[in-house]
Amino acid sequence: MRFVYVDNAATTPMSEKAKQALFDAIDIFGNPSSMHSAGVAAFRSLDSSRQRIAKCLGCEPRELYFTSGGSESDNWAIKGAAELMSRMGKNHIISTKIEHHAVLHTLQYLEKRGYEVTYLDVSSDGYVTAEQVRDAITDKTGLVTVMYANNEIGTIQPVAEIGAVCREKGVLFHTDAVQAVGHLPIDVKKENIDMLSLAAHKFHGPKGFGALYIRKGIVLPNLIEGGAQERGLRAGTENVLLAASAAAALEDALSNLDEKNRRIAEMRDKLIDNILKIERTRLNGGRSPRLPGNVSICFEGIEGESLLLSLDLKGICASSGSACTSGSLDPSHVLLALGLPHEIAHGSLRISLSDQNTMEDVDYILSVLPEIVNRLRDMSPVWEKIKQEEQQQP
Amino acid sequence: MRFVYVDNAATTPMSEKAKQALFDAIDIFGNPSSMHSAGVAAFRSLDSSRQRIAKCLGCEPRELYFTSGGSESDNWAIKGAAELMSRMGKNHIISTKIEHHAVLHTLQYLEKRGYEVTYLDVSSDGYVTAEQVRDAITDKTGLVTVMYANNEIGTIQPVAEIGAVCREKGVLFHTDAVQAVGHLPIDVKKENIDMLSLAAHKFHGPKGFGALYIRKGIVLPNLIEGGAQERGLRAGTENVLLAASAAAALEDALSNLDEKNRRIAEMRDKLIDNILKIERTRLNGGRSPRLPGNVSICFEGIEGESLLLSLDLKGICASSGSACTSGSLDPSHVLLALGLPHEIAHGSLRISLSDQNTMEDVDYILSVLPEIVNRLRDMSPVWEKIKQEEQQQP
Amino acid sequence: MPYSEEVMEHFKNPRNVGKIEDADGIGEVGNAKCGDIMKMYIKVKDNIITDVKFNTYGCASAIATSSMATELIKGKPIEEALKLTNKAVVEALNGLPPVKIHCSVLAEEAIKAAIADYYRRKGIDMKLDDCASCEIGCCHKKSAGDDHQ
Amino acid sequence: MPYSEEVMEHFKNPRNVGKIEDADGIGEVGNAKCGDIMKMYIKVKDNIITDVKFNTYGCASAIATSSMATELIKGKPIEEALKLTNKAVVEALNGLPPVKIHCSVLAEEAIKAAIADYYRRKGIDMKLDDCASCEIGCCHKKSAGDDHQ
Ligand SMILES: Cc1ncc(COP(=O)(O)O)c(C=O)c1O
Ligand SMILES: Cc1ncc(COP(=O)(O)O)c(C=O)c1O
Repeated sequence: MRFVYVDNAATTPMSEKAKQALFDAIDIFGNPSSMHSAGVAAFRSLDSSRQRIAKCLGCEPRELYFTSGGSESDNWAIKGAAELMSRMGKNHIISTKIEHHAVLHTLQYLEKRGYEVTYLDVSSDGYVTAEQVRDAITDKTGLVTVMYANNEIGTIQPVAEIGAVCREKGVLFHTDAVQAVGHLPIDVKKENIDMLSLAAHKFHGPKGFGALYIRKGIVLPNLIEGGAQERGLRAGTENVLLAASAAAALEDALSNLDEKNRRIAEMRDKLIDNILKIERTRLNGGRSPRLPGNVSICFEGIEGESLLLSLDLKGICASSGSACTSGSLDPSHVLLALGLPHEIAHGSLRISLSDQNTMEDVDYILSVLPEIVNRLRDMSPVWEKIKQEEQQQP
Repeated sequence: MRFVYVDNAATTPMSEKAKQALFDAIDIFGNPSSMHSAGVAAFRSLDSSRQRIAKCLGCEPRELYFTSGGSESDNWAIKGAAELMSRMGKNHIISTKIEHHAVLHTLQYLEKRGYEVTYLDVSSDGYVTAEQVRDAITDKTGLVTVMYANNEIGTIQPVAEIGAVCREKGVLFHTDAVQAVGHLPIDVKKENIDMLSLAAHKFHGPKGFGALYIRKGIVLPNLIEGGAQERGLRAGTENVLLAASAAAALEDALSNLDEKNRRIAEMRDKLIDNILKIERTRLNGGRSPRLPGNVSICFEGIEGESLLLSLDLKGICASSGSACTSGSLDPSHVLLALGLPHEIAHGSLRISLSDQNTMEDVDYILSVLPEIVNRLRDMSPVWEKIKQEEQQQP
Repeated sequence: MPYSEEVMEHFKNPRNVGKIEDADGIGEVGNAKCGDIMKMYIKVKDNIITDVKFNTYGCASAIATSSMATELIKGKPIEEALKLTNKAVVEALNGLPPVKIHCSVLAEEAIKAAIADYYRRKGIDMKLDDCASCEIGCCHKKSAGDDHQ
Repeated sequence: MPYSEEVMEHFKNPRNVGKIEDADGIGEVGNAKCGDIMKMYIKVKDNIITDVKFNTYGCASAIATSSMATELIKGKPIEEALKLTNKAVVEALNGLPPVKIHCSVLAEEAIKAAIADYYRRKGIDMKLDDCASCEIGCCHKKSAGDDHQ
């Protein structure tokens, strides 16, 4: 059976470059804080990884702090900024209704501790505007955190404009760019970003490695206290091995990015156009600006999990909403934020493509999807009702 | 030139088993939270790693939470317990003066937030007693955190007894076992441990991976909020790859442990006995119970860093105090806690052996160390003074 | 926690899918808002459930539990069918992830609802347990399910 | 941050190690408690430092800065030696980690102390800068050093 992995928004297979870098670094085992030759070798490796990743983001190496992934970066940025804010007598944070749980749950944590959070609505196609941010800023606002691109519906937010508003108003601006780094050209300086979270496993790097860019001059309090690693801001013996792999992955992801993205978007558009031919389906999130690899569609009358497991039986790995929320039975908060009714939000399917996919994968998906949808609809009492209602209103 | 790595307390080279496990798992790339086959494969790998590590500690797999390392585990355990305590109106924590910075700096963070911390003194050979803990417990005490074995001087604390006191008094007991796991037989249940921190890179596993054991029934608040990973207590896509490597490393470290430790202790004792023949040297920390691989010695009249760099020039990687504290010029707080004067604490050398070392390594060290010590003492005005004073008092 | 092989088998090849046009009893439980609806059709003769079919909108475990529950009552006397617990369905499926236990409750409820309908049509009023599926079936977090196992 | 090659070279093969038995000036700065003591011996003829030796207790950079500092003043007129700054020593060594900058200050101080001793022996009183090494040399955290670069 054909194996088609199209759940790249959940995580990606490591690229050959990322694997090779890992193999090459496997014997660089010293502790970068040690003064002896083994330590110095590890320090140099780590330092070079930092330089390479920093270059990909347009920041200085010393503005880049390595973490264990996107969630840690988000927690650190937001909890740290909250502490900085409160020292200045500010307690208001602005975010959106479609953030990842790593951001949303951190904000809820802060709400329990007296912070006030404005969750901006998104338009029915999944966008916020810089004007909304401007209007929400008060003299109590200390932080704006808006994701770069959404993990479920692929919409890309106007980060540079939001950054400009924040800079003008003197408010810190953090962006969860976990879905964007390695997929879109990013320049933290040009885009007025104060803090940016990334995770290597979303761009064909290893899981368990991420970074937080913190603009020079912002002294973020630690999330993890201890040794003097990462300029004293993030304790813990550094992950030299995964840093090397992540650096290679990011450079590789960004090479020929335009060309790759054109190819990926072509696959995406073919999927969207053809899936929408199935009756009672709708695309979640606007068509543009949209991550080149994201297809998110709701199918009326069926439930997403049985759809994705049916696809899995055909060798196709996709997703229904975000993998990380699998602990919950709620339909995705992102789809609800678009204004979709619960019963429709339950029927969502996310296909997320990467450079490793081909047009054959797309054709294969399109060849099996309609019969799966039919089978599930045939046994669905909800679909039965929809059809009955259709017949009643001619 | 011979290369001798004897800085295993700072970090260890990965074992062949740990590397092999990593290579074997490199293509298990799914997100363990995903429902499709790639996700299930990742889930199973992660689950099996958890079972294997849990077995090594004597706990249930669901009591084991994966983290990014020892520092995160320590921060999480202590900050989390502090929050639990404060809900019960308690604000007093007991620890020791010789903890790692990951514990000490976390405690200082809490002190700034109104918690009270008692730092128990250690004896001149580096031990605390369960009686000291008992005497320090008040009705405000909610947490005791005492390290299992010290990273600088290798002393092993009476953890089981301290655990028994805490259990009797209804106080949470955390132990930073980063230096002990993989080196000593540990059974968290028999030793009355409520929470235990470990880091894979200290037992020939990968850097950037650790765990926190949390006894069933303790609902520790998150340090990292977000997705429902790790039973909802630690967000972030799981580090499937390093978990597999860490599990293999730990099993390997514990196989034939007694025999290995006998061999390592033999090397240690030969080093200690012979180094102490050099005039004006002293062993830091008691001889027993002591980590089998730890040699910590102060040399009067010379400074530790120049000693370790001189050794490095001979291909020997050792340490002066803890690598993690290299951001500071203070002599080690651990050595000061033993009652050593500053000028002597500055002259410390730590040699930490592992199973990968041989008696030839030991002999090589012993063959080059005396001349290095002599050379440094010859150019040391402090040594000059010591010698002058010696001559004045016949 | 992934599904057991039994769940996947009943999801792949669900037994008794469909409708019974001349059913003696029909039960529908669940709520599209919550992501699960189960509709059960039964045919009864001499107090024996001679045929049973289902239609389900929901996740894989909703489909698998529907399938397994219909298998467990087919050919059984009504009294026995009424005794079917969600626990028995879960066991027959070799376990369900905690977050999915509510599906088994829904299956139990659907059977009871179909039987109640059968009785109602015969003029007998039967009280359903008040462990109503919608209370536990909807929009719950992980731990909630645990209670039912 | 590891040491530069220059630092390692001067640590490996320090120049001018030793004592001058009939020195014209001896300066000792630092504090064993802080982990660094530097002792400098100078020989002066016609206002020129004809010979200089040092003894140092301290880390690799303390030894390397002592070595470099002695090299930089050897054969120079006293006035020029007095102008030697810690910065010049750091530059000659191609940089020092921030946490080690204090060593270069110590080296500057040691030279000044030796020259002051030389003047004192000649009956001339010379004021040392008040950037006293012990204030910045001891028990400092990383950032403190930065200020001196
Ligand atoms: C006793 C002890 N605790 C905690 C740590 C911190 O572990 P990590 O560097 O993996 O975060 C270390 C080692 O660095 C240690 O030796
Ligand atoms: C937008 C976004 N933010 C944060 C995260 C969390 O990243 P990680 O799982 O690496 O902690 C993810 C992915 O899971 C994500 O898609």
